[in-house]
Amino acid sequence: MSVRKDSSSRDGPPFGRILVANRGEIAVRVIRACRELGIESVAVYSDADASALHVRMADRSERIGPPSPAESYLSIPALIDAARRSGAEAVHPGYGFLSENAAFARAVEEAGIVFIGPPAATLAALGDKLEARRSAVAAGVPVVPGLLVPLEDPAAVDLSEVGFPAMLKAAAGGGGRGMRRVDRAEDVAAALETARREAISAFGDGTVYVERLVSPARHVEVQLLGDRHGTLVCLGERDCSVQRRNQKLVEETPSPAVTPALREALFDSARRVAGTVDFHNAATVEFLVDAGGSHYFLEMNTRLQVEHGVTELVTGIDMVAWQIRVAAGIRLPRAVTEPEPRGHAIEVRLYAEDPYDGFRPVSGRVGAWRMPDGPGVRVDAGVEADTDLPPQYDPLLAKLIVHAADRDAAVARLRRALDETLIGGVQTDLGFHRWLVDQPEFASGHYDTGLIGSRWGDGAALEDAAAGIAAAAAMAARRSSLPGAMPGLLVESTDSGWGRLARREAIR
Amino acid sequence: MSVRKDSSSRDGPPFGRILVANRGEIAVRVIRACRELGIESVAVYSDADASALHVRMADRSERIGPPSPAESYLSIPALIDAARRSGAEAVHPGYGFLSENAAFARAVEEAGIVFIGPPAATLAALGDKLEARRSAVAAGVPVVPGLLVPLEDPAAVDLSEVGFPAMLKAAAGGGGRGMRRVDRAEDVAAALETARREAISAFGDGTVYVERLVSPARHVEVQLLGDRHGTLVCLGERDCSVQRRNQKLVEETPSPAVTPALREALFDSARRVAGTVDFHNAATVEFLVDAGGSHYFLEMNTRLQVEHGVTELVTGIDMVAWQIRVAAGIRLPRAVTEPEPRGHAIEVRLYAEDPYDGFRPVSGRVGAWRMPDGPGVRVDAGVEADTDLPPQYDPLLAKLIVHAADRDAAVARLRRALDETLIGGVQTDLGFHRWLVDQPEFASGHYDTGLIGSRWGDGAALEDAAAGIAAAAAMAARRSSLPGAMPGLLVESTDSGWGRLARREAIR
Amino acid sequence: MRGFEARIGGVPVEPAVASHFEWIDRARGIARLRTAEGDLELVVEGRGPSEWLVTVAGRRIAVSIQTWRERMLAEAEGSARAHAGPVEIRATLPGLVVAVGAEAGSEVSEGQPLITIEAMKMQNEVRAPRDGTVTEVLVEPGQTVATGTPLLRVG
Amino acid sequence: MRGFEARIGGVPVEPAVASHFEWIDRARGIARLRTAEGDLELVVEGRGPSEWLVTVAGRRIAVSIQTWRERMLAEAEGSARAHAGPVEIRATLPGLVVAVGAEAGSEVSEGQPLITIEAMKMQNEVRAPRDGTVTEVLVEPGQTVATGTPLLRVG
Repeated sequence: MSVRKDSSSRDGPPFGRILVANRGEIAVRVIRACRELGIESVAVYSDADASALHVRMADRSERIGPPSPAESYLSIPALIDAARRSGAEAVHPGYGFLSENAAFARAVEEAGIVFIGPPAATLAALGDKLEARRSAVAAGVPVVPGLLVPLEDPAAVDLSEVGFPAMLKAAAGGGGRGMRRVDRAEDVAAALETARREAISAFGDGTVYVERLVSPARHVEVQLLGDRHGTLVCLGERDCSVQRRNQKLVEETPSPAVTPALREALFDSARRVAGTVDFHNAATVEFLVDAGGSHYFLEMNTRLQVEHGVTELVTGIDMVAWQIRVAAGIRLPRAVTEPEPRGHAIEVRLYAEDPYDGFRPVSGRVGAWRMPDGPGVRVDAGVEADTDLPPQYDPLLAKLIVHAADRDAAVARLRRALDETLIGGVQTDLGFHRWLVDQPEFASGHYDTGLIGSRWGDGAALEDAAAGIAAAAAMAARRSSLPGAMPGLLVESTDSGWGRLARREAIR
Repeated sequence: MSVRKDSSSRDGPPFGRILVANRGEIAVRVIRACRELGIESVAVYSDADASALHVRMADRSERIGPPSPAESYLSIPALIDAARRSGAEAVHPGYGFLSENAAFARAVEEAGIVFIGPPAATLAALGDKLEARRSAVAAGVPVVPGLLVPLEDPAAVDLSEVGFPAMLKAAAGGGGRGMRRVDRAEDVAAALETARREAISAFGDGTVYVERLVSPARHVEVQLLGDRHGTLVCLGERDCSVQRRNQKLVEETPSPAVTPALREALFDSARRVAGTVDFHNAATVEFLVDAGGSHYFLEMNTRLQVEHGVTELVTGIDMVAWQIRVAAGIRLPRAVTEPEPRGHAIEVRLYAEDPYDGFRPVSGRVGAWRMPDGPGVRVDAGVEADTDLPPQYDPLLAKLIVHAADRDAAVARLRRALDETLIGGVQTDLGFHRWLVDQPEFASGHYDTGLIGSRWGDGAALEDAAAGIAAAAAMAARRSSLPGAMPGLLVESTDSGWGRLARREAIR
Repeated sequence: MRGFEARIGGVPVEPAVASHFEWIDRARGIARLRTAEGDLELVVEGRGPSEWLVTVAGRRIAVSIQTWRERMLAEAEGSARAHAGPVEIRATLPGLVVAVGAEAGSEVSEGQPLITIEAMKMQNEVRAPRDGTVTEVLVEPGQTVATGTPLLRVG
Repeated sequence: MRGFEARIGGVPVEPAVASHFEWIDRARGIARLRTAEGDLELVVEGRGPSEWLVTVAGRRIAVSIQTWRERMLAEAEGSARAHAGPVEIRATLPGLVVAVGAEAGSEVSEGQPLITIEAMKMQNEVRAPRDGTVTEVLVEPGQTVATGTPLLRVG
């Protein structure tokens, strides 16, 4: 591994060229960081992505294979080849795909290239969630009550101590995959079967363990950043309690549920967990917080998270730039180690999925694409207008992030930004976010991981007002296509006066 | 005037409905602030703007007349009528147009509507730049050496004390209009004639005075915010030295030319000038700073400035929201009166004008419109794709504002953002900004108001590399229109390999 | 309205009163509609002359705009389809077939899981829409399917 | 290149070596060009088959792409125009006419200010392009003119 910098000097770029081993918005994010640091970026693409935004934004690009992720973005040989061909000095894995794959980190290191992440050994240790649970216990950090060994034969284990409802979890898991809720002892065997199959398919490892289901709970995580010189900083916490199928949909910082005392306790636990491994990168320690304010360690990820942007807005620290710098051996300066958080930030994830049908992912082609801008609005997008969405990949389109002086102002800003957003071509979760921002639980900050299940379901039935508007628009559109149609006045003018404005009420 | 709030409470919106008496990006900015505050916004439009972005973004809209500004955006009766018709409780004038017009402020007040700005009497006092100069002198603030009375008969005045080169300035002036540089005493009479004509045309008042030309000079201004309870806060300074025809093109904060001692002196002078008038609003006190670090008062504006966004990014304070709140009588809280500036912000103005031809304004129709986004980038735009630019109005299209931890990072971010920007349909000043960001004077922060004149001129002649790229693209485009053209490979493939990347070098 | 009727999910819908409709970006379907409650920006996408997808406040709504004649024709066709024999089950989401629990000749009952499709993150069961006999299985484990791919037929 | 020649400002230009060209947004002219130095995104707008406006790094460049035949025709036409009698002076920017310093019959010399146009912020002088006699004045003070509006003719 060639470490080019050993000081905090910022003269010259930390690397000459970086391969970005990912796609979509996170590849765009890393490419932007490279450009700002004066580093050449090399995008990789499968055949489904030859004209994708991340490829067009990078300085160079390398084809890595057919659309199937296993043969492209998950193919270690293809990526190592691309890194070698392009002469990259470092590889940024983004999140997902191979970002936490110890074999990939090792292959990169062995190719004499810097892996922008922790040592392979750290990934191997953390990749086993069960092993991480045991380490946390040894470090004196509370974990969710449950097994510290794999669940093999349910009949041979007394699960009454764990209690029901319980969660089955894949030891190699992450991102909500390989998880199953079980409400009764007699359902364990069947659920274990499904969880194992999902775990084998997703991670190639069917090891599953069991924890008590903490409910109601908030999902709160602590952002860490460490350098190669032993410096470790907590950049605040994030609340990620708005989830569907155990995956995050909305994140904010600071967490409305975290008191100063709890924050201290969370930071202390996060530092203890981080102390069990060797890392020099961005990392996140995830916790559940129960109704009584007790926190339980869930897992630690030593990579960038989707939701890093809210932390960047509140701390003013460019986490991707620092990830790259610390990988080059640069020391974290005081401006980073003594962060001064300001205001409140909220992120909503815009997914191509149908919130009116179980948040089912959809593919297709994005047509209209109008993102909000103006004060306090940041959009990290992986697509633009007229973009095909290959069915093989994660349906995240963009992250809409707002920042304002306090939480009320941030919620108001988010509502404004969502109002400005228009997406066509595919169903998205935009309608869910518009609903969410008006819910009293969200406005007050009193929500938990059960919010979507208990309050949204599949969304309300289509309201008459929205149906009437859709019908009027479609009819006008059809009439506008008729021969001899006039532009402008395409529907009968039965009322051209302006009533008292009730547009939002009418269509929310 | 109905003041609805007399406390710093933020329960409920400060007004129910606001008329935004402007167009373009600043109208959009104010409409966004209204939406976030829960206030209904009413846009106004001339016939040239019926489908303009600001009209589409507002909750309601009112037609105010034909395209001619005199009959629409400058028509006091039309605007007062619109405010009355719409039931607005307050009027936000934006900048330009009637924002500093005492008669307009008085008419709004007399209609029982709140003018979001200072009392009419303050506008009358400050509108006369000569009167403002005399007040500043009385308050012990240094002014540029020159006359404190109008220049009427040049033959009757000894201008040798002022010195040459000198500047003729309209007493009613602003925005660079009614200004003429004079290098020799014998040129004064002719220049006075032109300056008077421009002043009469622009302001209806031909009073002109003369000041020494300070050169080299930096244009530095101090942002103030005051409430109705006597609170006055300095929100930092802005450097606006990148100018063409005495109008700002790029602004940044903090100013690279301002030392802590100079900042103290500027703030002190700004407070003294502000103390000469009654105001409760955003206001700016403008200074020239000479090579020796001495500062000279130029003028005070009690309105929002185009460049307020850089101050918002660095302080985290939403100036438009606070303008509206203080107009409703709300007291500035400590979060505003004790600002904690963070990082560095730079704004570039994207104008429809030809920097290769004296920054000549152009009209037409914007076609392609791709703005940058991602971390630390804010775009305040008045147009979107496929927008007509009426020739009657200011050609400002959008403001591109970046924020980063320090000036070097902000410059790098600005370069990245400009790289991402694409505008079609009209010539813009984008090429100038791309040039600027690579100039050593700008990179080091050592530039003054003479930069464009001495270093840009009309820009470099078209380089062979750019000409070759334009020719290749046009030829490929023509071939793509031929019958039987294949998508994709539309130019002959003479070299599909990727050389060492030199894209920026090739086309800058 | 010139003989057109609007239907959503087969149910007639009364269009909202609107005084003005204009395209902002016709190619991509961005449009502005003025109703009594104010102006709205929507995405309106055509799928043939009578089928439209309108996105209102983030929700994509399929609207049929048909003349009387078009409606009669469509209803006749739909009725013919409903009486046809076997039911074809198609994928409702793109993904990977990970398990097939039936073969040609299997007797199945309504609600019985037949095929498991793994979408990006989840195992999803495809169930029998009614009692019957599987007449044909059209996919096998390991195969990638797109939305609409026929999976099997039940007689 | 299939008989096309590129010219900028009348001067032949050698096109850069490029291996790939594709439209990103054809309606608005956003295109991607792959050159030996990397990929570039440009705006390419057609004004008839042979006239193109290409925006490279913010600079809008007028490029003629003509066949030999088109070039010959254009040159013949241009030559005919150059020899025609009076010169028509047109506004090069939109604005308000604030002063007219010549009338039909005035003898003017090259460079002499004839008309003042106020654009948004500035007084701009329109000057005589050559010595001659003003044959016609087509605007008057107070009139608004668009780019290209004929202002006066010099014989």
